[in-house]
Amino acid sequence: MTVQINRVDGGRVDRGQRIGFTFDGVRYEGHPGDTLASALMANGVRLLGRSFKYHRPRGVLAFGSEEPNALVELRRGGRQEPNTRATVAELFDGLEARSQNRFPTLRHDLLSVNDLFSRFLTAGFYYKTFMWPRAFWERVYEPMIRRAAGLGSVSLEDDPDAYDKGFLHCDLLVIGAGPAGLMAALTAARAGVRVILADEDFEPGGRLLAETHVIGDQPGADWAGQVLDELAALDNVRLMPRSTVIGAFDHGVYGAVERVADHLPAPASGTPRQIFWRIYAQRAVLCAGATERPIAFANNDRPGVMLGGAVRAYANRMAAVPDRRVAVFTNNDDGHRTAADLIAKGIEVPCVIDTRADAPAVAGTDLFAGAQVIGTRGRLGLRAMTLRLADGSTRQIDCGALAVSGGWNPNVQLTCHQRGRPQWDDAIAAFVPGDTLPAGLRVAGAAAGRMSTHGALESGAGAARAALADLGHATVAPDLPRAEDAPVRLQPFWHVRGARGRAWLDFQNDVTVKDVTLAHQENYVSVEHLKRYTTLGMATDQGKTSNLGGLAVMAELTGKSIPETGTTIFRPPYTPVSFGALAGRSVGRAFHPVRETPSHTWATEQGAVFTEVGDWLRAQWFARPGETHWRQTVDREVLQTRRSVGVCDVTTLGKIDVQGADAAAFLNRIYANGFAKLPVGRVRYGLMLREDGIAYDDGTAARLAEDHFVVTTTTANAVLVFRRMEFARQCLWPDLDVQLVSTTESWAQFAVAGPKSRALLEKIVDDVDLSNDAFPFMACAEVTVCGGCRARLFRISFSGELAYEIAVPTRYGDAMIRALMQAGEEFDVVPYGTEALGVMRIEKGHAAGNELNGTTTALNLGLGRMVSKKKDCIGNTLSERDGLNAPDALRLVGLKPLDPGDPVAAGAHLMAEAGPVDAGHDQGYVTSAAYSPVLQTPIGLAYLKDGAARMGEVMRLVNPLEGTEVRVTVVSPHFVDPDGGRQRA
Amino acid sequence: MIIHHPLLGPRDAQEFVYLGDASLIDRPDWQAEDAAGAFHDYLYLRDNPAGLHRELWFHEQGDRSWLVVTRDTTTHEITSVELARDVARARGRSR
Amino acid sequence: MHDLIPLSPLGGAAPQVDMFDGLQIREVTDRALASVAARLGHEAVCQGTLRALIGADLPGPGQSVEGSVQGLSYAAFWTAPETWMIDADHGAHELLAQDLAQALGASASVTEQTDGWCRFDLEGARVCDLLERLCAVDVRMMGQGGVTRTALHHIGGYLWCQAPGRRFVVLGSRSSARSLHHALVETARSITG
Amino acid sequence: MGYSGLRVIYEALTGHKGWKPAWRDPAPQSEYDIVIVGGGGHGLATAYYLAREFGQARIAVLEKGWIGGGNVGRNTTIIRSNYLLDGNEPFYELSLRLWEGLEQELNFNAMVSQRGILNLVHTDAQRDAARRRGNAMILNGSDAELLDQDGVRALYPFLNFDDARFPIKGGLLHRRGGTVRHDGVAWGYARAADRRGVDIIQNCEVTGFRIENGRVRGVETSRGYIGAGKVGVAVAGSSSRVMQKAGLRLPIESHVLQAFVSEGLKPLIPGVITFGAGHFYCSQSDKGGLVFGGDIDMYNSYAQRGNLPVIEDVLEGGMALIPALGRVRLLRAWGGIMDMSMDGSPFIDRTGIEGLYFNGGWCYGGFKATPASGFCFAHLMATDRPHAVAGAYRLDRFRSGHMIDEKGQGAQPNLH
Repeated sequence: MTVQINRVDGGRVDRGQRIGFTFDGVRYEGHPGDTLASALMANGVRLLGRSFKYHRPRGVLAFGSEEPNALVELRRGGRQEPNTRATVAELFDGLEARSQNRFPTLRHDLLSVNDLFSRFLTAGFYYKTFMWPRAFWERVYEPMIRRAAGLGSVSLEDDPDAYDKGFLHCDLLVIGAGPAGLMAALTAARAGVRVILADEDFEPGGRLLAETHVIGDQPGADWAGQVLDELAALDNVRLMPRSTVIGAFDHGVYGAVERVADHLPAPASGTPRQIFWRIYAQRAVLCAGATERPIAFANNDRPGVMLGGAVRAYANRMAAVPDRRVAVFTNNDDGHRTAADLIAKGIEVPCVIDTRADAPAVAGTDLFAGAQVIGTRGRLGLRAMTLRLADGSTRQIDCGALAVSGGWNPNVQLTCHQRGRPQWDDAIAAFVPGDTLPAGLRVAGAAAGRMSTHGALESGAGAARAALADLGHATVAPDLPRAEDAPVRLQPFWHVRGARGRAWLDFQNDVTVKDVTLAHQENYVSVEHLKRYTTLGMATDQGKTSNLGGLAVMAELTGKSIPETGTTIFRPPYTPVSFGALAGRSVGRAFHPVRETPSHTWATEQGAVFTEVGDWLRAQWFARPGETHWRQTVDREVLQTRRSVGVCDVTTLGKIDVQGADAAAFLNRIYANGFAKLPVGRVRYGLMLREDGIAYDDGTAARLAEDHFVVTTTTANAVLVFRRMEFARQCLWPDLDVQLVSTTESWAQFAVAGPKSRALLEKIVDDVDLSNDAFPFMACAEVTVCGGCRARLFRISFSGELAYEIAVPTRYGDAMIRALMQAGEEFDVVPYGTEALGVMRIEKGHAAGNELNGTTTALNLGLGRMVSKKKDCIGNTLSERDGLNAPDALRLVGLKPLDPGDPVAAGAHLMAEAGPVDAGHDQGYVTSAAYSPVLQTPIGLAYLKDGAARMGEVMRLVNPLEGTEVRVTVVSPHFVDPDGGRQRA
Repeated sequence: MIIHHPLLGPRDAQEFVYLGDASLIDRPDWQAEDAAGAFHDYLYLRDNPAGLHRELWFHEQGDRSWLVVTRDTTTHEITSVELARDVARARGRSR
Repeated sequence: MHDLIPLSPLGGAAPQVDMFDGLQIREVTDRALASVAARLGHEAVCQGTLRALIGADLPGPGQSVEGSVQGLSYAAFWTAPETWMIDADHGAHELLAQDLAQALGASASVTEQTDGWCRFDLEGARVCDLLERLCAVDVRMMGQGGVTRTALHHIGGYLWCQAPGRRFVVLGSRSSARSLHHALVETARSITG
Repeated sequence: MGYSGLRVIYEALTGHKGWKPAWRDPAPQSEYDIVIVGGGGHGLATAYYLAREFGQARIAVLEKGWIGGGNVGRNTTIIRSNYLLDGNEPFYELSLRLWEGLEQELNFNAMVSQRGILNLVHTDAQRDAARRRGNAMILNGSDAELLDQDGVRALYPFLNFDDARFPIKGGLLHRRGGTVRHDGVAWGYARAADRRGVDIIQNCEVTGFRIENGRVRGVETSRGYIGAGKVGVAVAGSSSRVMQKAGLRLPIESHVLQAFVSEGLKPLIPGVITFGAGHFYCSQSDKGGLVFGGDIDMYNSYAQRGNLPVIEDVLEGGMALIPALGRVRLLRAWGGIMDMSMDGSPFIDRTGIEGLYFNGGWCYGGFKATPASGFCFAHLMATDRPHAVAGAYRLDRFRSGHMIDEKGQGAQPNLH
């Protein structure tokens, strides 16, 4: 157990409680209110990581989510979490953290050798080498680079935690709970509108918690607490701490991640680790504050060199300091605050180095005005630095930490998410939000460039009032409490010139001033080229602390101003978001909803094997004891159906209720074949085309009454056909009287197929003559079954057998299948699944999804004559284009291998019996294949060029993918009962 | 995105399915002289403007209305939403 | 009377009930549903006939009404332009669609919808907490009788407010009943756990 | 000045003083033989091949912003030749062969990495389709292997095999597919073209075409009029906008496709994986970020940004496929504007205006096509005949009914 040597007085940590945690296996203690970064700091740990390229030692740079350096792995196993910023990781008892991107240890990292070769590893060096010999890239160079690159690692165990998603609505979303955000939320909340106040910190208050400012008569943090108490007591306010608004999307939609349980060892049972909220906000105010920027100087990347405002925040809020002796390097007055606050905490501040010649004095320490830091020392952490004073002389000063302030950049990220461009503000030497903000978004406080506490309060209240005025709500101007209103006094200063050594701009990605210089030399001058060539700003912090510095260096090199040189806009997310949160509960088996057929429970009892068909689960086959291969099962189901009778749940086929005086006229335009004259009580096969003349879907339409049809679609296209029919109804022929309702779910429908199907159904259907004369092929009727249950009966056949489909209200589907099986016992009835269904339809030569593949026409399908040329229907006109009617167009044929032992594989290609085998000689391909237990041979359906004229031709069926080539004969696609006698029996 | 449905008010665009240019309402006459050419232009050619675009959306997770939405393709701002059936009738479509 | 035994959408002989702290999720199987779409040019006749049949004026978009005729209670909610869903007791109205069609004649297209849907009644103080994790509807602002179609965890359905902030009906596609129920229960555990 | 390892060492030892601009920034001349509109991958490659293969001189590439700023710098860096149809596969196979020698040809390491692409199959119908495609690839001289579930598991043991809503049944592996450092392609072609005398003119927006008697004479630009013997337009994403200035209406819609990258991770995913039951595909960059994407946002857009539904849809797919990624973080999302064509296939063709050529309609597949697109467009512009492998990419193919529809979705661009 180490002592918290860098813990100071005051702060907001709860010294009354101790929390144990480990870093790289060493046990430390901290307090509630600590982050991992502050606790390690208090324990005197400065070295937390290694940089990406040179593996340079890295310590904490910043205080919040902008941290580029202190990335660690947390937890273990499925909860192992790479690249977590120690600065935002709340401490909890038992927290386990490890450093990353080092081997074997953080202190002794072998790849730190890269640093010795840094002069060879300049920006973009990899574009210039590793090209010879050619084969070495994938085999040697790239694996080496990949191993060295990357940061944290993933355990490859499944994440055990759940994630939720949710949807919130409000009049005003306030993003950030610093002084501006609190004031905005308070103003709006008092007006009675619905307010959401989201803050990424675990304790709202923003910089008020980090500063020693007074608001009114009380410390800023106390004022914040008082406001939060008032807000918490209001029903119209939702306070969301630990919630980062990560993106501003169209029309006032914001994404936010709430970290529900990241500060706990594990989420409570059933509760999520994080929630991804979609927030619908009428208006929003961005009060995201500002981020301090460093100054580039030689070896400015050592652990101990930190942002000044961060040092101050650690001292004031976390009661932790990076060292007992902290120097300050600044170009603005804010740096002086750091010195003053540290001195007040009893920390030794050896000096303030201010680049400004006219810098004001600081009480309690030496001021070097017009001076610069030109170098640092300390292998694994800062020990000393070298100054160049205004007169050019140098001086060395020992210190364990250096607080650097180069000024503050407003956090404009969200204002850029809809590609708004920030604009330059000379007064603070920074980019501020531009004119083209996301609609409904306003910006207040430091995010808008209002850097004083008074400015934050005033602009927060103002933004809220303006937003509410938009919405038509009157507000009362709040009494603004007194607060500091210091102007920003700053002399832009980006990097120290004329010193030896590399000066870092992007700490994580190891981009230095020299890299920018080289990019300029090689004409990678535009900002996007600069970023991409050097990787500046592409690290996990997205350039929050580095972009402007790089831009400033480039501006100097080009002789242009910074705004002339450009700006980069930011993209969502504001801070990185876990995949888990964005996926929510749509994971594992819950990835998609499951649709179950009405016979699902029964089929499960029968031991059915299920298969996914879209979102449906359908019984694929029903294995019996003793069957060792699925083929045995399927062959039995087919043979038994064709011999006696089989039953199959076909509920998944789409069913659309089409009613209205013009229902027939409507269907006549939807289908390629005619429907106007279909008699009541009859069913017709129908083929739908797309407007481009390609076959789209097929099914049947049953005319139950003059003004009432039931249309069936394929399972896959049920939703799409309905949508298209609604399009035709509403947009093409709005005055046809027709109404559409999807009734797929309402009816449980079963195919009853086979020579004994009539006999079976006669036992089920009440008082209806099912004889061939009374109820012929393609008849339909509304009937009752089992003593009065309403039902629909269709005499249609997909198998080619005498067959019916019977539909009952879905709740009776389970009972229906049981009744069918019981009634069928005497006929040796068999349930069959989708596999047998598929075999029988291939044997019969019926097209299905594999044939209706979106590129084939009625002609290809052999249904060319179905397309009526005497009426307007969708797809009719464009189906006549030459390219779709070539003399050698593909035609659907059947294939049989010469040797019944040879396989026919769907997806194999057809070649002439002799000649080359290549794409140039391709004659067609197999769409569907099966073993026909009736014919006792594999069979296939295929599209073959000019196939209708090639019956009897022997061809090679090649499948080089699996190394087979078999000889097949081209036959009719109707293998079984080609003249249809059975289905009409 | 949010679409202000003329009957149902603001709805998340995720409830809708997008089709394309509202000119798809203007299906040509199949018996016209150059029906083939007219259908080609109707089905395949697009203005594809960078700016205001009248386009068809279907409220699939809603009332199953087809809507004509006028939206700026450079900013995504929506300036008007109409029932497509009304638009179709106004453009002379009937039976 | 026929001898076919109905199953609930969740596959049970009886509807399922799940209890949580501040929330009850109850599967409902005793309601009959039928949609009524007025035919072109017959809108007034359709509405007038329906008014007499259910004892209430048909509601506008996003709304429902309740009515009663001869001691039998009905509800109707708007589903699409000139289209409504009629809700009635299943015991008394197993043939609701048939009866409506008979009464409405050529003035409307009636479609039986009873078994197209599974229904869960959600009740309790936490009901809005539950629903805001599942759908984009502003449930806290939904008023008495408000009805909206939406997607709950990728499953399409209707949300029907029967007591603001306290009692909602969810109608989901029947074949997805188990997935919908799973989502409701998992989320209920999440907010109450 | 050539790039090489020795050169890097020499420069390192001498202070990197010798590196020259990768390309010049010349002022536009008043006239060129050939003007290419669009300084993206395709335009720069076209200029390079015109100079290198077809002996053309006096070539300029006009770019409205900075080169490589469009889709070549916004894609997910995948290269592949795994197409089904005759109109496509030979073209993409040519492209893959050009990729295979690209770095040596350009003297620029664009990090062509043939890491293999695996398209997963989850149903029997998908396996049938994969077999048809795989055979078409092999018959066209490309490579393909059909894997069963064990084969997939051997490559990617961490995919969701045990608790999946749509179980993995196998996959089609295309070993020569892989990834390329996208920016490097633009810069490599730019540098190589520049070295052959091509003028690359940035911040030069074409505002109009000067057309006289049915023949193009030059282009109006934000930097003045530039005369040209021939003009080739390669501005995918903005094709309709630019060609409209020449009075053409195209079979194209512009849609936004989002792409994503995670925080950097130690090596995890060796190749490219495509989920067959959701919208998700993923590879890992040499820097360690998972680079992934899914479907387009579905609505016409020129805004170069998308919305949450697609972001969530993609991540749902990602988590369904790889449940171990729950605690990996999405770092950045961005959008590119796609020329979505009416059959999902591109155009490399003459226009009705003499001397004006058009290259576009690349949907979300333009990056992998870059070398062949440049090569074939250069061939067309130099010889006035389409290259043999690009003959199907005609603008009038919908009129004649010769669609090249890989997905079979018909004339709805957002479904391709």
